[in-house]
Amino acid sequence: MAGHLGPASVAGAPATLVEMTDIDKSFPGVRALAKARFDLKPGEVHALMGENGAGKSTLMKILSGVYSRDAGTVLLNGEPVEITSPREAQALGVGIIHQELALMRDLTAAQNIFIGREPRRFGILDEGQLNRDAAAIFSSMNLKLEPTVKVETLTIAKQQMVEIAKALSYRSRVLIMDEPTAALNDAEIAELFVIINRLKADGVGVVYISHKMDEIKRISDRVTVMRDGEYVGTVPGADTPIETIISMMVGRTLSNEALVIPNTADAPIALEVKGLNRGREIRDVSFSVRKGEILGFAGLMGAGRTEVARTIFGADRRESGEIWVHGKRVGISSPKDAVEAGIGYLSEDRKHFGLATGLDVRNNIALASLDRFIGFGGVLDEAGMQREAVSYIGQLSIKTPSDTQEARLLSGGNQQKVVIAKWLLRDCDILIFDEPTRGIDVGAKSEIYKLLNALAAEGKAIIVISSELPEVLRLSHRIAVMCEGRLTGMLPGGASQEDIMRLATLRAPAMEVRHAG
Amino acid sequence: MTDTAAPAVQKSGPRISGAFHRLLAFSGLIALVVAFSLASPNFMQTQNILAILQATSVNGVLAIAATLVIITGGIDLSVGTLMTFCAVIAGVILTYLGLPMPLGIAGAILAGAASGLISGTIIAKLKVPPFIATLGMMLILKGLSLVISGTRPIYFNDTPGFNQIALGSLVGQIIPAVPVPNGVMILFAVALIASFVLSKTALGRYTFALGSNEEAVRLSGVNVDRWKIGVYALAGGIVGVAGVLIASRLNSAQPALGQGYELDAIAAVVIGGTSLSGGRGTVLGTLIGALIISVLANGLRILSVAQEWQTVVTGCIIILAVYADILRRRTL
Amino acid sequence: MTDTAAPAVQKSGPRISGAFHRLLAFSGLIALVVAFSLASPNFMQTQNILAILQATSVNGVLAIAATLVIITGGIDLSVGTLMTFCAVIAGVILTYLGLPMPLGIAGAILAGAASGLISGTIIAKLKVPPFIATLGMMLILKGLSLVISGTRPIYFNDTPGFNQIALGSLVGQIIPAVPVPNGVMILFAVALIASFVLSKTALGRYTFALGSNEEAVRLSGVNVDRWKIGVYALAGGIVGVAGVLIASRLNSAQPALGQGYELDAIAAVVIGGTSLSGGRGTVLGTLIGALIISVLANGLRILSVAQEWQTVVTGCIIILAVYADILRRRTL
Amino acid sequence: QDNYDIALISKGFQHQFWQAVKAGADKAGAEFGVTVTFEGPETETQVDRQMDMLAAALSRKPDAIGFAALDSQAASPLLQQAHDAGIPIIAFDSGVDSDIPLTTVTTDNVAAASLAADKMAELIGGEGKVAVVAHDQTSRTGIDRVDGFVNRIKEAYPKIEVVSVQYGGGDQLQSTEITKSILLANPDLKGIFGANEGSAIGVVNGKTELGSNVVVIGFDSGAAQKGFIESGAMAGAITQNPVGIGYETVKAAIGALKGETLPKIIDSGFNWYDKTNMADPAIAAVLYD
Ligand SMILES: Nc1ncnc2c1ncn2[C@@H]1O[C@H](COP(=O)(O)OP(=O)(O)OP(=O)(O)O)[C@@H](O)[C@H]1O
Ligand SMILES: Nc1ncnc2c1ncn2[C@@H]1O[C@H](COP(=O)(O)OP(=O)(O)OP(=O)(O)O)[C@@H](O)[C@H]1O
Ligand SMILES: [Mg+2]
Ligand SMILES: [Mg+2]
Repeated sequence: MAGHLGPASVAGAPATLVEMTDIDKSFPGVRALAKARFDLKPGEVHALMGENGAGKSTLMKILSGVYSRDAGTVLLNGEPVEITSPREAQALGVGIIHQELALMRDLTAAQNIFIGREPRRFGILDEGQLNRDAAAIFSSMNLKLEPTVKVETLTIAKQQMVEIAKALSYRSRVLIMDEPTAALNDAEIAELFVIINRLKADGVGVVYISHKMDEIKRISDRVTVMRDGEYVGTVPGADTPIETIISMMVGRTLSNEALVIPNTADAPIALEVKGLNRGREIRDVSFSVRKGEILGFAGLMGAGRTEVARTIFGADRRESGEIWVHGKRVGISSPKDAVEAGIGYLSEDRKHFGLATGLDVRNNIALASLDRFIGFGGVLDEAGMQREAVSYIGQLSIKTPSDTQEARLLSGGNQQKVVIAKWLLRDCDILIFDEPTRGIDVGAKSEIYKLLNALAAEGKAIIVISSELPEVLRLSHRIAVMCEGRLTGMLPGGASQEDIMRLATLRAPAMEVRHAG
Repeated sequence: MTDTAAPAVQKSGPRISGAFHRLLAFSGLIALVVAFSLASPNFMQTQNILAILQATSVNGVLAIAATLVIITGGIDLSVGTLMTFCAVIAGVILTYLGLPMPLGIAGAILAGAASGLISGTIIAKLKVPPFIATLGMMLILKGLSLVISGTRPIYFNDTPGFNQIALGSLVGQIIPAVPVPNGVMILFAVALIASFVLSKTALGRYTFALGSNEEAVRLSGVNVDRWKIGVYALAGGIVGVAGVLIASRLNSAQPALGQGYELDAIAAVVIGGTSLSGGRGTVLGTLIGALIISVLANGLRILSVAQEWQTVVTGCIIILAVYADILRRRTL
Repeated sequence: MTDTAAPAVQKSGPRISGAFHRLLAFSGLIALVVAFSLASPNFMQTQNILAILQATSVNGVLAIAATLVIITGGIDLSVGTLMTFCAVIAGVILTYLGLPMPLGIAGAILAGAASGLISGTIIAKLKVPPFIATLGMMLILKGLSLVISGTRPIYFNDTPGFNQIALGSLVGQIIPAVPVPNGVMILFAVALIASFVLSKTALGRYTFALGSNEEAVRLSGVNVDRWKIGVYALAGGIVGVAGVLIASRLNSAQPALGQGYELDAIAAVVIGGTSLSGGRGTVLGTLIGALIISVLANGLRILSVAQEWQTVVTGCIIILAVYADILRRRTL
Repeated sequence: QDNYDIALISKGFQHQFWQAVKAGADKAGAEFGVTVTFEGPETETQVDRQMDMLAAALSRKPDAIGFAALDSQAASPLLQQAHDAGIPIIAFDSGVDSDIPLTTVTTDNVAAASLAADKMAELIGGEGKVAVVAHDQTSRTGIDRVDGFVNRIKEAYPKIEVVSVQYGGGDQLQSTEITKSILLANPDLKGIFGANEGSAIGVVNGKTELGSNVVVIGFDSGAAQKGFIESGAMAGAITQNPVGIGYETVKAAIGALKGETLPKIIDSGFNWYDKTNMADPAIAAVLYD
């Protein structure tokens, strides 16, 4: 089968693996691609860049048989091909890691990886072999994961690793990675890059989509930039300055002004958490955030940051601990209580916990604030909702044909912006943002940073959980570091990456780091 | 195939206006009506049309109630026996207690809402799946109807005018040429109200939101339980209206009737394009679905098709009607 | 995997062994049995236990078929009338055509599988929602059973031994003290096979995968349609077994029977802990669910509870049983 | 006097006819000081459910069983089991093709329906179109009444045509809709026979909703039918004697337990009733509300 790759196939490989030209694709109301172009050589990493909604995912879905194109040609090894289903794509040696995780939540990690290709003995599934094969892939990725764990119990990051493992297991000649690192932290990204380099050496062509600019420089051989569904240009990865790529993406140069971080040391405390406990995930976590302060949360995958946030927010039950808001103890047992106490929480998992995918953009933005729009007889003030939605669509430059577009039809990054808009509209005093810039393009990212900064300046207390250290460092007044459910340290905003990493891996059980504040 | 362009049949062709689109939703219904009109001269008679509408009224109202619940991603198996229960309550109030008619009507509707409130509470607070909660309620209500009525019909002979609720025709008094029975007007009124609630009110918005992603709604700080219970209670109240309608039509509360009606109601909802997984649906679609069911039953009877074949043909046409609707949406 | 280190271990608190956990799943059933045994000395008699098992056999087999379909995230409303259809086919083969018994049995099972194949194809290829496709099939099969049988029962008087399929007892011939009827053994055999298919074969894996995230399965390059059709066909074949069982038990194919049985089957599945949204479920749970339903019906009858109150109590206990199961899982 | 435990398994439960049978059985129970239980499946198609009820009744070890078989062949293994256990069986409503029941308390449904046909012919003047709305296509009573009516018309009244036989499951609403479509499809229809209580009421409802004046003949009684006959909406109806069936069944069971010999058949009879004879004490006694 063509999908299998060996040294021989590298030797006989043509100069280009993939060549896509003049690709058009429209959805109702949206022209997603207009004469888009892309090519891929064996043994290279070709980054595909563009703002949210530029058409990157759509282009790659066409290559992998998910969508059919309206016009244009696709050549594989110089041969014209019609890829009309994911299965055909696989048979032709094209594999893809989708931006939106596509896992079967009720199956185990191993079962997910080998779906459709289960090892069998006498027609019966060989579960032992399946788990051994999965374990082998995990260990080649240096990933600690039990093959028999159900995917739904995994965090987004680990789910992402399962997706990567699955894609690797196909041993494709063309591997498309659509934002594989959006949910990963630095250590895991480094691990992924080792794998990518190994694939390169084997002659695999890798398409790499990411909004993390530093990764592009580190890993890509060439960079193709798209804008509004059109091809902008292709430049070498290593020697093109980031600024050039960004200006190709956004059509202008972005000013990267430093954020002013005001002193909040004397501001009153907005949120105080005392002795929070929940199973093994949260052990005796105490901290506080002042009005006008941005508190960053750093830690490795599974450190328990999301758990802390969810527990404060009342989404999960806490075993013990107190939560104080503006100096008053509040009893939070559900998200409703939290929101009423003025706390908002943006989940890291927008698909399951953030977006009501069937509703339109307007209603998603209004979802947390609907009570504000209820008028006489329970009738909703549609005009008011529309006004707010349109204003946030502009403010966050959400790319959507209108505020009545179904949210699920937006590109990943734009969906994320919708969820952010929901919490901005709610206007909480205390905002917990879990991976707020996941999948968001550079331009919009700096807009969001500015926004968070402005919110802090208004006197809101903000917690930002992020797996991107530069983001934490750039935004935070102070940084809380977690490891294995414990708060291992509280650092000032100007701390170094090394300080954070040291605390993030501090596993000593008897750790009693005292933190002021 | 370099320049042979799009093999891919992805639609970006001419856009069809919203109004036309909405009209097309009726296509299955219209096709049926045309076919039956051609097949029998007796079909397209005012009286027969009124008979079809009248036959739709009870199932239509039940189906509207079911629509609300189904949009939240739930299901209500108890609509049929709850309807009977409400009719029995009306019977108890009017015949056994001899109270005035408005009280009987209000009692039936309140009983429906209260039962919906209980179902909703079991679902929202105890987290019992809707299928089980309403299956249990279906049995409980069925048994209670028999118990309360003493397993015998309660007649409304002492409440003159009670059967005018469904059978009289206010419209006919004004425009004698179209004596649309009140039952049908009540169906339309319920449909209008339900549509209004679904599209314009917070309850409606949460109905869709719950069906779309309940967890996301909860994490938006919404009191999910309260709204969910509200939807079930509203649906129960609407079922109460159906209870009054059927009691009025039969001039009696028949305690043994009702089971099996839930399937017709849910079928109307699904034929009308509402997804059982929740998050989308319309009252208009449900009305069309209920009409399709009645037109089919009426038309086949008018043609005197043997009953066993009626069943076969109904099965085929239900599948075809939904398939046609799927094709229509795909090509638009 | 080198380092077996802690993967996301979610649960805190004391872990309870798997075996104990599984035993607890029976708790609702056991509680019922204990309660009835205390309430009536006639309950815990061999003969009565056998009567309960016998009463479970047909619904149990139907529920197992329904389990497969429900795990894919679908639903099968046609199990009841398909069962009848299969029984009628057996009647035609054995009584009208006078062919030997094994052919009749094979014919019934094949008819079931063929019907499942058709439902599956309508669902997978035409994208008609399972509810509608199987509702249509339910009606079609109901009508066809009446047509084929000439609306009268077909007796198996010419096939001596046919009623031994369900009523005889091979076990009893070996161990006379426990004359477990063959019908019950067939239920267990079907349960074992279905369990095996679900846990050990590719078909089973895709059954869960489809219910978990069909789109993801499709994106993984699996021929989703083929497997889905396969699940429906297998379920249909199992329904065929139920058809043989009921025909044998009644020594006749009763063409009008069957509608309404789908609700009991689905109830058994859901009481057994299988989620209607798909992706999870067990055959063992379904068996327990089916047993809970039969034990309840039998026990209330043994206690001579008035029939209308039986219905009320059944409704309450179904809700409570499922609620207890939810509590148990929450506290584990 | 022993406190006997007698279990009646009927063909139905919720319909008024069966409730009247139950009332008769309860009356006998009270009169003779025995315990009577009464159960029946939801619909008259659920043969296997009736088997489960019979099996549970056997487990209860009653002194005697009254049984109205939905399908007597299907029931024979369980009847044999009861017989072997020495439990006397009394059949009621329709016969059981078996030697096991000591007696059968029954109405001759075919004869009753042909009486309805005769009355129909008389009322419509011996010619024209008629229709039947029945409850069930496969149950014994459904088949017997439809056959009894249709065959009698065919044999004796060549100028009358049965244009439509439809089934509404005994559900009043469904029977109403069916009647309306029959009337609309056959504007010249002269008469409709409603073959059980629910069907008959449905037929009258359908007729009144359309303002038709077709001749309606019903079956069984109940407050509604009695009212319709009084008001003239229904010309008349055939009544069985359900209260008597229940009463006689229990009485026969007690007789069997006491070792009395019983006749093979206890005919509970049927009567035509209309406005003119409803008040007769003999008729009024067999009507129920
Ligand atoms: N199924 C669809 N229906 C309608 N519009 C769609 C659909 N899929 C994508 N779009 C639209 O097509 C455009 C391109 O989307 P695409 O997902 O390719 O963007 P992207 O470059 O991957 O963005 P991001 O960086 O946010 O992931 C967007 O405007 C999006 O809203
Ligand atoms: N829904 C869940 N079910 C079971 N276990 C979970 C769930 N969510 C998180 N966990 C586990 O809880 C622990 C803490 O995870 P959490 O997501 O809070 O960490 P985090 O620091 O936010 O990490 P990440 O960077 O991956 O988001 C991990 O071991 C994780 O596997
Ligand atoms: Mg994308
Ligand atoms: Mg996290």
